[in-house]
Amino acid sequence: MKTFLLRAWSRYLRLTTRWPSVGTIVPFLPLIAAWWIITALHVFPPAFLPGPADVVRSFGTLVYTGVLPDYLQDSIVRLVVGSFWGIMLGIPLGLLVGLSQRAHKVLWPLLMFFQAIGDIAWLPILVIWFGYGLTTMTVVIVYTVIFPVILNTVLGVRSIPINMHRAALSLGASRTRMLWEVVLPGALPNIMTGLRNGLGYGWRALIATEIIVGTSGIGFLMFDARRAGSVVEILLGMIILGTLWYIVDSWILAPIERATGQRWGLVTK
Amino acid sequence: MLVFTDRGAGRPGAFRSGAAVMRHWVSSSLWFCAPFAVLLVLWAVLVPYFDVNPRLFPHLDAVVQAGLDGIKDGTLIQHIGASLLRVTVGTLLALVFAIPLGIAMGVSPAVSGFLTPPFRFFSVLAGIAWIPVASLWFGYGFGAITFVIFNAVFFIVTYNTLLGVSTIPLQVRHAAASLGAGRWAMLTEVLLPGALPNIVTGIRTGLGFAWRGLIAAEMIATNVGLGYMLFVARDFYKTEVIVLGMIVIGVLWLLLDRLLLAPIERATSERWGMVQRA
Amino acid sequence: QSTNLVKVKVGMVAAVDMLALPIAVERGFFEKYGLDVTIARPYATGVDALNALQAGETDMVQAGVPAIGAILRGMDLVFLGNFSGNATKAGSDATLALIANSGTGIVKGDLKSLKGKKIATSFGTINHLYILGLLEKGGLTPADVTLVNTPPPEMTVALLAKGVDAFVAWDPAPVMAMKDVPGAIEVIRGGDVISYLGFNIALRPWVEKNGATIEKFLAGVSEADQWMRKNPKQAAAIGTRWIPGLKMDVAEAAMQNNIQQVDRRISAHNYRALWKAQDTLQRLGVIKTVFDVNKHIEPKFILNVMQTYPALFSDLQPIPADVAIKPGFVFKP
Amino acid sequence: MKSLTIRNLSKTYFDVHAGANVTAVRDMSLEVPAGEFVSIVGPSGCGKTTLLNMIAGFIPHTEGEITVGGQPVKGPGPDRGVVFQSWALFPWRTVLDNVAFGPKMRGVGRAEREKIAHDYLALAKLSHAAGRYPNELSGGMQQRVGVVRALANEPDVLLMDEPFASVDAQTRMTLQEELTRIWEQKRPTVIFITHDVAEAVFLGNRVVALSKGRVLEEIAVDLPRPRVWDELNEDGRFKALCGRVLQLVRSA
Amino acid sequence: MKSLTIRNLSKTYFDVHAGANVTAVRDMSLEVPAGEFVSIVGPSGCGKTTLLNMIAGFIPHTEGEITVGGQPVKGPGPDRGVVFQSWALFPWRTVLDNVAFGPKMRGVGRAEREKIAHDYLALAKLSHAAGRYPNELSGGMQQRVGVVRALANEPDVLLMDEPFASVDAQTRMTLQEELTRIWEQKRPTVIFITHDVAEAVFLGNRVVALSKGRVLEEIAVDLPRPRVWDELNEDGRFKALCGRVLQLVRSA
Ligand SMILES: Nc1ncnc2c1ncn2[C@@H]1O[C@H](COP(=O)(O)OP(=O)(O)OP(=O)(O)O)[C@@H](O)[C@H]1O
Ligand SMILES: Nc1ncnc2c1ncn2[C@@H]1O[C@H](COP(=O)(O)OP(=O)(O)OP(=O)(O)O)[C@@H](O)[C@H]1O
Ligand SMILES: [Mg+2]
Ligand SMILES: [Mg+2]
Repeated sequence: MKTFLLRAWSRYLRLTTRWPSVGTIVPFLPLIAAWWIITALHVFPPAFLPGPADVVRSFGTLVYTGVLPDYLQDSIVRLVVGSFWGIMLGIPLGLLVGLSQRAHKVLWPLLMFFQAIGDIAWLPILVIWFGYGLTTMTVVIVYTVIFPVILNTVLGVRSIPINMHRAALSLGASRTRMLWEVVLPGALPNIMTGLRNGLGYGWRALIATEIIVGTSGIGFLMFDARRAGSVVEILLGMIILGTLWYIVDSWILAPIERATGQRWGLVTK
Repeated sequence: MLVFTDRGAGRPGAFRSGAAVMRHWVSSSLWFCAPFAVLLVLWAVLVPYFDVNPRLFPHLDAVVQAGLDGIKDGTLIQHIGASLLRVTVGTLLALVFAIPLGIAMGVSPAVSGFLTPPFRFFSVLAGIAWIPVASLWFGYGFGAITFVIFNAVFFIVTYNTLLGVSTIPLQVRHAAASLGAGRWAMLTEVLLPGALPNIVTGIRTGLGFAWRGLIAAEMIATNVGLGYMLFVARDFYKTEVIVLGMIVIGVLWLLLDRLLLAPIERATSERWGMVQRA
Repeated sequence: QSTNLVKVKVGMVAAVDMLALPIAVERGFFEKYGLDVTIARPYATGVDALNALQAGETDMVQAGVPAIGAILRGMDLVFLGNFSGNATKAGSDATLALIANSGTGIVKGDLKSLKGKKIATSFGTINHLYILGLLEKGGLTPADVTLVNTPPPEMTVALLAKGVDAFVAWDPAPVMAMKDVPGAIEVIRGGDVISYLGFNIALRPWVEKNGATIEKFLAGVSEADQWMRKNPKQAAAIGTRWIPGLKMDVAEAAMQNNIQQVDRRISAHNYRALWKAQDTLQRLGVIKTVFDVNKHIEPKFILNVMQTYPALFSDLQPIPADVAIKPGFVFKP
Repeated sequence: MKSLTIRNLSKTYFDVHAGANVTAVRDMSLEVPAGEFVSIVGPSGCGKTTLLNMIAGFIPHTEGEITVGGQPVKGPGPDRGVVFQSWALFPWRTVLDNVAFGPKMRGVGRAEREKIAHDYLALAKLSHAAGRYPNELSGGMQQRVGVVRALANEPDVLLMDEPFASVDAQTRMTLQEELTRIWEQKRPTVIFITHDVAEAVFLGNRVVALSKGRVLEEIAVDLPRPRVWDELNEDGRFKALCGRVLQLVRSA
Repeated sequence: MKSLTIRNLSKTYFDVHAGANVTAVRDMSLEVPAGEFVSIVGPSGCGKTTLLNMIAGFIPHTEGEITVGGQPVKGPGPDRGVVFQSWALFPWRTVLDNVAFGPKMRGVGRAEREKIAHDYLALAKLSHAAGRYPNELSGGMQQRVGVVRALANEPDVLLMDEPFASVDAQTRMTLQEELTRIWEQKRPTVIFITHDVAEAVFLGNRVVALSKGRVLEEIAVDLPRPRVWDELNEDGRFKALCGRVLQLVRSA
């Protein structure tokens, strides 16, 4: 039995190296099966836990009526704008705090303080300030993206062996060039993890924000339906978000990681 | 402004005597508080000066008053107590699962190959979206709230642990193996300490998100907790209570970071020279 | 012709009792009175709708209890009509219900059996006022039960997962719980325990400048009200389009409850309802001060509409003389 | 003590990114009887560290066979102690705890393993640094910690990769003499990589010269033991052997 | 080219955690005229790397004074090139880019700086590895990259910390001869730390022996240049000097 399992496993591994997409899909199969069985057995009333078929059907209708594509587009635009600013502000701030003792002294307590106060706590005040538009959403997403990015960048900068700095300085690198030549690449593995965490949580924040300030978007869709008592759209929304994120992660973030940190031997595979 | 030199080196002459240690402690505490003092002063001066409507942003004294009231009638303490308990339980649960998983994924390509797709998929699904489903599984109330917090901490700590493990130089792991370290010793003696700087950063960000998750989760099935306090305050436009809640959360978290995480960091990864001193 | 229509932007919350607004838009009632109404967006809650009003994103919104807090915090709101409520009697709560789990010892129709139970309600909303009214009616005090806060969409799950013994909420949650939660008991529906609060609201400066527009608007929604009362099924169908996820059967049941208190008119009962709500909240300690209801209800526009277009209200019970009001009416508790 | 057999061993690094192959060890065979001390010399990049890593079980070989004590190598184990070219100390443990790590893994009690560690640290003249962390040590000190960490575990096979490269001449001689002394006592099988020709001859029973991943030549060292620098420095045979090895390395 | 003056220099490391002081350099004075080649020897842990770090401007000194070209040292600069004991290559740059880093910082155009880098790599026999990343090199190869990276920048002062410790005997000799050749051409001021006594004498105009953070003695090396191993190996004066230095190190 054990050897059989082992053989099956090694067969599976070989299969996934040949066709990586198999490795992407197979792990989900048990999950979907479990979901399907639970709903088929009516462990919970169907109104509370719809099955895969219901979700697919609602996907069909929402696509057909054009609601889903529109909402998806809105959500993605918000996310892109928010993430862009989150990264553009987060990485430089992280570098600053990681490099400068003085900036660390002043900013670190503030960072710690404000990172605990979540986006949701800010929302009531933000909507009064900025209204119910893109600004509020952007602020919330930036606010969410920025902390993981900053904290991980700081850690990355501080983990660069000191002799790297020294080598570059004594080879004539100016302080500004150090940033590009030493600090950024050296901190990159950590920055990537910060990005991954930050963008992931930005995605989450978008949902929370759309519930309250949205007129459209996946989060709005999910919770509007929820107010009317439907769970199908929630599940559908989760699946769409998860899939989108999967694509972003494995088509953008993971290749960058492979081409940098792993290539340079900074992280082991 | 950028300081590169002498970061690993000691500072001669510091902390020679008890008095010096005291002085250092006082000065670092002052430095720590200074940014907040500036914010408070700005707040106390600017809000009345521009005559900001309390619905937009409350006056400092109103917030102080709300805090005093809450302390006097005991409700604030109750809210804090309830929230702290939930955050603690949710976070601990998350750590218990996240750190081993992160290590397993960092060590074994097979595990990470199989788990990475679902892991990536689920990592972006917000806690509140889970509430309807989670409450079916874990029970409405404490179960669902704990799950939301767990969900907020779990992924971030796992990713950071994973990174921490994979940045341990291979040779160090080899050294331990050839000195006879078994699986367990490898875990406790090499992987955990080696990944520690990253784990701490993971916990630091994760806990931040735990508080956020809490606020969202305490909208359901409860009549106590800071999230609940914010929620009710919002319905009655009590901005001073909202801001009070934010400040309480921030301060709690600062205390936690300064009294727990920062000392851990100082005693470990900084002490070991794995990261440069801040 | 559309060029001389007056443009107005109105906000609503996606809920069954707000539907007169989209119905008036869809069926063209506003054009009839010379208005071009855009519905800004369905907001998540009344608080958000009021925030949007403050931020200038809309000219008018429909909201209920949250407006009390907003006025106390210095928003100068004026109430112009009722989207849900009743001008002819003191109580109107047909859209609210108390639903309990079986096996909790709670008995249908017996409010006393609530003693010691855990009941979910949405704090700071009409649900909250309703359960307080029910407790009083049953001879209980709030201390006799455990009230926990839960947003209406979560009510049914809370009940199913046995996180609470019972909940009070507005439709469609009670309708759905009866349908989806096995063994759920409708302990009480409505019962005229409290008066519903649901107002057409605008900011005072806007009200002062746009009297004519307000009357056109009220006429339009009143016609929609009447249409809804007459065609509940069709109204429910429109509802399923405006409220995503709303199922037809649920919508129809909710609409049946809803039309029992679709009455745009204002009488002394509505003044009392607002006053009473404040009084309850103050006794509860949720608010510290109260405002004068006379300052914030402006009946003259709806009174004009009632006079100009009596046919719009002909299917409703007439307002009893002792509570009927004229312009300049002053409410005394 | 265990013997070591290497048969037709090859190792090709495949660079996924560049898509290029680098063959570090090709078709190498070597027989080391139990308890022998073999010095390995060869130009930089000829595959010495790669060979050592394969014996230690850190990296898989591409072709061929390695057995230690008759058992094929499957992975790292405490029977084969390793001294790393890049030291590889645990930054999170003090010097003492680094050295006591091996005994700890064997389950030796605290008091005893600290005694062992202290003894070995004294041998490397590092007693004063026992409580420090590796990042507070000089390069040579770190290297010596790496050496005694491996010694303290008393493995059957000792694999040492340029263990004295960063140690000063005087300390180096002491360490070399200590190493021969320990070797004579415990008789582990030793693979000792060095660039110092005199060191290779002084320590080894045999000197193996590598070149481009292959064994170029093996030279038996039949000098009597115990070997002491003061005597050997004047010894003609020693000099002759050194000259031959140097010749070999130069031609490699 | 710049002269180097060290006056009453001290360095004490303070260990915040242990609360202990370690004095690595104490009251040291040294005068190096522009263009001189000074070898520094001394037992492990005697403060050589610390001294070098202070000259490079990496760490502040506790007391005393260092001037380079008459200017007090304030921080690191491209006038002082450094070869690190631990190599300190940039893992994120290829070998070629590592070597081309200095010229790039000086603003040399791509084509030219790659030419420079290729020339220096050829000198270190590393042309074949130009496109690889440091983690794909053997230890000795990495060390050689570190050396030519410093050389390629043609600094006024060269600070080298055991630069040939991991390089095999043959390559080492070549590199030593190359270094003397370059030094004779460009005449930088060189501080060369080594544990190899013969190397110290072969390369230096002067050998400075350190002990416990102090200068123990200085020995002038008056051998004629250009120096070539094949000649010096037989040279009596060379051997005598080596003997004297070895004596010194042993007594330190
Ligand atoms: N960061 C540090 N913190 C505390 N002590 C240190 C630190 N760096 C070096 N030391 C101590 O200073 C002394 C001198 O170290 P240094 O690195 O200068 O020696 P070295 O002469 O270069 O030795 P080696 O030949 O072994 O490289 C040593 O005792 C060492 O332990
Ligand atoms: N991880 C790797 N990826 C690709 N090539 C590698 C890797 N490690 C080593 N090599 C190559 O394999 C060859 C042998 O390297 P190895 O480290 O075994 O040499 P070595 O004999 O130990 O040299 P040195 O004396 O310089 O330490 C070299 O050409 C090196 O570039
Ligand atoms: Mg090697
Ligand atoms: Mg040194």
